[in-house]
Amino acid sequence: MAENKDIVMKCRHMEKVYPGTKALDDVDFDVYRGKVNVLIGENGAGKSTLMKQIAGIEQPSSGTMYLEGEEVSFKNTTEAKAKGIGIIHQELSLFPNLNVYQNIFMNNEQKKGVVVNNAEHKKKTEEILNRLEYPIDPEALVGNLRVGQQQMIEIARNLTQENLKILIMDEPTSSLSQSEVQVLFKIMRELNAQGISIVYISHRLEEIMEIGDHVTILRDGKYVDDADVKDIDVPWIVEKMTGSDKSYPKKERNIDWEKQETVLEVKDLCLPKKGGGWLLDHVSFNLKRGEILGIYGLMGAGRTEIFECLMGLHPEHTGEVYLEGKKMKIKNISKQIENGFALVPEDRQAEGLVQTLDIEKNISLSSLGTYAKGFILSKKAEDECVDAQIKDIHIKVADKHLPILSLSGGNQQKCVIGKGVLTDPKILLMDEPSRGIDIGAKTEVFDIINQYADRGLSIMCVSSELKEMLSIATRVIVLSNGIKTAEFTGDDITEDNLVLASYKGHHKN
Amino acid sequence: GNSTEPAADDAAEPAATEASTEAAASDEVLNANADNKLIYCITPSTSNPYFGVVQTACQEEGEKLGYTVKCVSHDDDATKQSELFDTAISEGASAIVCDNAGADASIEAVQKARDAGIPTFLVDREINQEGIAVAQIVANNSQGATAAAQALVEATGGEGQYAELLGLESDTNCQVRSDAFHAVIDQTNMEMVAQQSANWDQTEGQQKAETILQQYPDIVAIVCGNDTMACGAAAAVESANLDHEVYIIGVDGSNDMRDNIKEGKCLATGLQQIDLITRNAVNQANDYLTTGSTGMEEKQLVDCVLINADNADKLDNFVYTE
Amino acid sequence: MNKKKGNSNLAMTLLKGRTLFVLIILFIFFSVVADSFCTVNSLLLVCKHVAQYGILGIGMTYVIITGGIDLSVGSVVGLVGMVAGGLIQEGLTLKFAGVTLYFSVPVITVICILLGILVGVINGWLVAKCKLAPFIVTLGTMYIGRGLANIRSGGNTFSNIRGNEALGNVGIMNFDSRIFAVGDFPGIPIAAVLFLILAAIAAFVLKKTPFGWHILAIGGNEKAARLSGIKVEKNTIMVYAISGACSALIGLVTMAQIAASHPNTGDSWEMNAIAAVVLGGTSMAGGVGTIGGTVIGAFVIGIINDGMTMCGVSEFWQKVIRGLVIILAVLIDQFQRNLQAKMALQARNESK
Amino acid sequence: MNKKKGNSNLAMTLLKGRTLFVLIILFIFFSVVADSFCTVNSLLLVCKHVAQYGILGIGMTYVIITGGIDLSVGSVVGLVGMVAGGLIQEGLTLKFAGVTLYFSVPVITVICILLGILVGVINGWLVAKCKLAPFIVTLGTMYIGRGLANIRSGGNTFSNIRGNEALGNVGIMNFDSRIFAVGDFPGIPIAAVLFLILAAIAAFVLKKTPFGWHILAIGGNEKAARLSGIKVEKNTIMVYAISGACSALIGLVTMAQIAASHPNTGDSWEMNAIAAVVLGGTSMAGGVGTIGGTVIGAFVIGIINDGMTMCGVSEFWQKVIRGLVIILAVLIDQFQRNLQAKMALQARNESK
Ligand SMILES: Nc1ncnc2c1ncn2[C@@H]1O[C@H](COP(=O)(O)OP(=O)(O)OP(=O)(O)O)[C@@H](O)[C@H]1O
Ligand SMILES: Nc1ncnc2c1ncn2[C@@H]1O[C@H](COP(=O)(O)OP(=O)(O)OP(=O)(O)O)[C@@H](O)[C@H]1O
Ligand SMILES: [Mg+2]
Ligand SMILES: [Mg+2]
Repeated sequence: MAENKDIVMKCRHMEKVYPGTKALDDVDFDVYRGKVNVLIGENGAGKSTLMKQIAGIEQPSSGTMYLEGEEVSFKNTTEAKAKGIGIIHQELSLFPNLNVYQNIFMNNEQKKGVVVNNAEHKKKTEEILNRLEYPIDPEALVGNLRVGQQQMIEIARNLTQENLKILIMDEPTSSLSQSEVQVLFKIMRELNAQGISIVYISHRLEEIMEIGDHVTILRDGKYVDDADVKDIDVPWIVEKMTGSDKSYPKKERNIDWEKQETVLEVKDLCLPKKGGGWLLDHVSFNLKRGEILGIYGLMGAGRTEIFECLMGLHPEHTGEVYLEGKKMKIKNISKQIENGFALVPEDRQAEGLVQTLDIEKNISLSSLGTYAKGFILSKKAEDECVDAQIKDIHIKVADKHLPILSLSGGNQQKCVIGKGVLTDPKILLMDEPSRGIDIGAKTEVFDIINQYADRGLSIMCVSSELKEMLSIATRVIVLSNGIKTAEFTGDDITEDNLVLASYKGHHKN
Repeated sequence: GNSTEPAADDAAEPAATEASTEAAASDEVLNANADNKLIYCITPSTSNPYFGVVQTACQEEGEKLGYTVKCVSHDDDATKQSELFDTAISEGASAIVCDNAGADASIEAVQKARDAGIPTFLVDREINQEGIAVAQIVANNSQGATAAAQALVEATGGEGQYAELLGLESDTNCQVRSDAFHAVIDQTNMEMVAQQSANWDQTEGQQKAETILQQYPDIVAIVCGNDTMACGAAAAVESANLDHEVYIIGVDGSNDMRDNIKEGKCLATGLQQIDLITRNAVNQANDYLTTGSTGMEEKQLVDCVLINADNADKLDNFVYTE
Repeated sequence: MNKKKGNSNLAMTLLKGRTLFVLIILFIFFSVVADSFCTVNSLLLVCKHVAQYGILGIGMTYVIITGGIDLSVGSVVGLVGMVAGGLIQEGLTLKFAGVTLYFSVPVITVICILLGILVGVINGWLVAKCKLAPFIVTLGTMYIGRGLANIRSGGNTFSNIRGNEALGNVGIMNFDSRIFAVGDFPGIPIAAVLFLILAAIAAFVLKKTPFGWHILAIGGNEKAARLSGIKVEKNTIMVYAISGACSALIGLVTMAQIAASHPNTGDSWEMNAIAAVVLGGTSMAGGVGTIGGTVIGAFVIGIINDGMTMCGVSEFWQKVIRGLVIILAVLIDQFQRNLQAKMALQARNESK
Repeated sequence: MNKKKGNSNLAMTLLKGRTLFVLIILFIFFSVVADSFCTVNSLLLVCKHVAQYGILGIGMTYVIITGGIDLSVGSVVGLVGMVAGGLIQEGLTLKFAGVTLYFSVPVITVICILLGILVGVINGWLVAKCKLAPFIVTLGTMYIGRGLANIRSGGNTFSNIRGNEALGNVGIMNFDSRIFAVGDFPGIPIAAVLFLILAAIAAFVLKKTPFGWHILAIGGNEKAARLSGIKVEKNTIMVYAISGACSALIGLVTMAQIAASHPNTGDSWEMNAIAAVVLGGTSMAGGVGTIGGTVIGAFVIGIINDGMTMCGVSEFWQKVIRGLVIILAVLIDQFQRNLQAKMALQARNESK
């Protein structure tokens, strides 16, 4: 760290105290010019907190920041923006009621006199989205877009900023799949070439090895180590992050799936698409007891829709569904939950958490009925279950009566999973369950999932991460453009096979 | 003595209450708190100056006689009135002067005061039961409305179409006045083509009148339940630019109406001598508390004075000076 | 160090009091200014008046917690009064059979509460199933209810509501009786007793039953609640039904208090109820709220009203002061919240 | 196939009309039932009355789009009327100098609009800076405003507002004049003209300027708006100030219409304004809304009111019908939204 010349921004002795936690404790952090600076750490390590100080969203309790050698402090995002710092937030912060170009140019309007220049907005929006190789109608309402698409918009917003010096990306790829990630990496390299520095946060370690230049590791709000990527490998990172050696769990299950009873059978599931065509085009599959069925596909392949159909959120779908051999009519979501389905939704802020309740209630919410004697809740029963769940899936909480938003993103995700598991379902539908969870926690979560599967729970799991698919699924179906293009079991589940199948549907039309 | 002796811990027992009412009708003198020298004056909202006069007259006259006067308003809400009576009772008022919130809905409140040994003097509006208030001094609404209606018939010659603006239909006065108007006007050839409630309100009066004039531009008269609505109607007539005269009458005798009459925009109104009525009530209250009797009947009607262009000058703030 | 901790504990307790703090100040103020204010009789009276806003406020708290609002409560009060008054005074005439039925007071009470629940169910159904904005739905039912209340009697008052022994419909006045009257003590007004019982039940249901937590969750994040398997529609309808039932009860109570039923009774009482709820710290955005807070809020409203009357404040100034107190109380509440958060932070850091 | 497409296009256009549809039905209905309804004069009158709810609705639309509500509009109307009336009739007496100042009408207009803005700024400041709930803040200022309006004159009416040539304060009645009167045509009421101009400006600002975008963004996701660097506080205050200014304008217009200023003017007009806004499709949750919708909503309210008066419907039934129409209109709106989504889906699938 001798050559100061390369450093755009220096943070020294950064501290941030929240009620109950010291999120940052004397952290030093450097941003190298024109490089991808990776910041990693477990959930709750303080990564987002550090970034919020740099982007002016929050003010540090103490510590100093130097931009180009000059001391700076930001009262709000506008001041940070003026100095050329942009941020892609970990939690989506878009305007669901406005359209794509309005979201992208919000507070950065191109004007003709006093009037906003929408023609210009549309043109530029199309340019940017084309650059991201992900065209979306600039007039589309953002609330109607899928999470993945929204993340693209969030990224696109920051690319319109002029005089950008530092771009902070807090888990930008958490709901993107391989191909979108590759495009994003390409753009990151272009930005680097223009001299723009990037701070990159992700829990996908392979990505870091691929794109990162310099790695800084945090643990429990403290600086641990930093190194150039070329000098290190994944196990080194994992060890520094967690203090021990961890990796994806190995599935070692010897069950003859042929003989297992079929829990769920779906035939010719179809769902018409608003924009024309089909979101799901005659998809058929089955699910055995105790099985973990992976669903892989590119962003927008229609994976979330399968879950939503099964939960009764799309009454307009067609097709037949058999539960334990009996044909079922999917009426509405609460009926489906009674039938033994549970969903871990994709967007935890909008669909997973009740922000006004505390941690305990967020975990027990779905299963409150089971703790009631007569009408009255048994505090003891509830406490026991919640405590067990917190321990089981290793949620890092100081006190379970704190507000849910005081948890780090990954720990919030674990609460949502815990809530689903506590309903004691027959079939657990998990949409990107590991979104934003660190490697250690991921291992734990998948361990749990495996345990539940062993006990006879059937699980369907959507994931955009290949490694994850490989390590947990006993069978994988691949969707592409709403069409089921392949189904793999056992050793056929390989990265190449999955990627290949995930493009097939796109070439058809 | 400051302490209050609520004589009515049995107020809940309707039968018992009724019985005590009969018994207490005339012999018992209600002067439990006479020493407190406190008069509670309970009126509708004083955002109508008419009721403002009740309060000021009560205040002036009361203070002249050495009383403290507390003025409060029930906003024409019988429940709130009941609460105000509660408050007056618990504060130990010597007497209550009240312009009530409903002929039926106020009976219970007055009864409560009676049970607590506090005499109530009703002004302006009566209640539908005798024997519980010490005095009910009211303007002769019916006579006032009749006089105004007669003036109208005289002006129109008893010919033509007319419209009526009613007050709040759940108010007793609204019905009494309307009945009196009709008793006179329906004897003639005049024909009512529209009848609408404008809730005693000036803006609503103006808008309703405007709409009615639109539909029946030939009407020769607008009959209004009170002066506020009449002023609204006058504004509507003025801006309608009609080629014939529209006669407007009201009841109350407010200064605004007086001015309108002087300018010829309105025809006549029946002045309710509310100032006089209130002063009478306060004096009778004083007599009653000191001597044990008002020396008058319970029901006292005070006649209205017809105000028209000839005598409008003599009216000021509901006081008519010959 | 220990002393300091004691101090900060005291300060924390004060801060947690929030609106209670305002209530106490108001209480002391009026006790000093109006000497008849702090007597048993006056206080019982205040309780009786508070019960009115309070019971309406209980139903309203539930509704506001789900993120809704119920503007129809005032007109349900009026409508129920007219229906009950009509049933007692005129009975129910079945034209085709040529008979007039008179119901006993318990039956009438049940009918009226059911009527309140019906209005609530309609509100809830329109809000939950048809996804209409609660404000506009209940604004509509407010107009309809008030119109019907007037139509019932053509704008007249029913004053003969004590009933008739012969017809077996006496007893509505019990809603205005007092209990536990011993010697000099005039007894506690039944409305106040009902209020406290209902408040206790409502507070218990909110915090100790699944139903309570479900409505807190619906208010916090409806979509997440739905995905958690909570029956959002059913719960929402229940909540409005509860509010309707509370209003119906107040309809009967006020009718007994004025011993008559007047069609305009309850006009704009919804505003007092809402003010009580919000003063009690319930968030208009939904998801946060307590019944205890509403009770305190109702007392604040009640004490200002009665206190100002006793002080002889003029009608117009009463309006101004009421407005100021409402704003000040929520301002203080907000300020305390911020301070409390700050102090908690400090305490934790010190202990670290 | 082509024919069918034409059909479905027509249906789509009808569906997109939403409340316009309700408006047209009401219009036809009243034209048939009340024969004098569909004449130039009547319609001009309706326009004049609509302008009242409409102009209040414009400010309210902005407020509701940010997710707030402004209950104080009605009392600002009353307060402004009293201040203006007082300034014309009594002037401003400076006791220390021993003089009484009389202002000309343009100056008074400016003073009144500034007063409206001041109330708005106070509302906005409490909402934005102190983070209080808009409902409760504006409820407070509603009481305060109404109280002050009454205190200004002690409850009396200022009826002498035409001014005096000698004092140079004539002209307030221009707010009730008509323009473009030619021959038989009585001219367009100035209120209606003001309404249309303001609506056009407001619609333009909402859709075509950064300020409009920003308030839509604040209503959609306040946190995100803040993170985008939008000055949430400043914009919120502006929005309430606009609403205050609109109310002040209506205060002057109404005062001219009734040729007097009465302290209770504007009582509960906020409800009509809110109803107009919601009927126009603006969401109470914020983030979604158009001025065009509000204009239509104001016309719906205006036409029901005037139409029913012309038909001679009784006061009580008017209330019931108004409530029903409000609920039905939002119900139809919601129904059309759903149907429209469904039809769009179908059309696309067919075309494939
Ligand atoms: N507003 C807040 N109030 C209280 N505690 C907070 C708040 N925000 C964050 N924290 C705490 O600060 C710590 C660091 O959180 P941070 O969001 O920075 O973690 P992170 O490294 O970004 O984790 P993840 O990978 O899960 O996003 C956590 O323990 C979290 O609980
Ligand atoms: N409301 C909508 N209107 C129009 N198109 C939509 C809508 N919702 C989804 N789509 C489209 O449907 C396709 C399937 O999306 P879906 O979200 O199901 O995919 P996914 O595999 O779950 O993706 P992700 O991983 O991003 O959730 C995409 O092409 C998307 O653009
Ligand atoms: Mg984070
Ligand atoms: Mg998905």
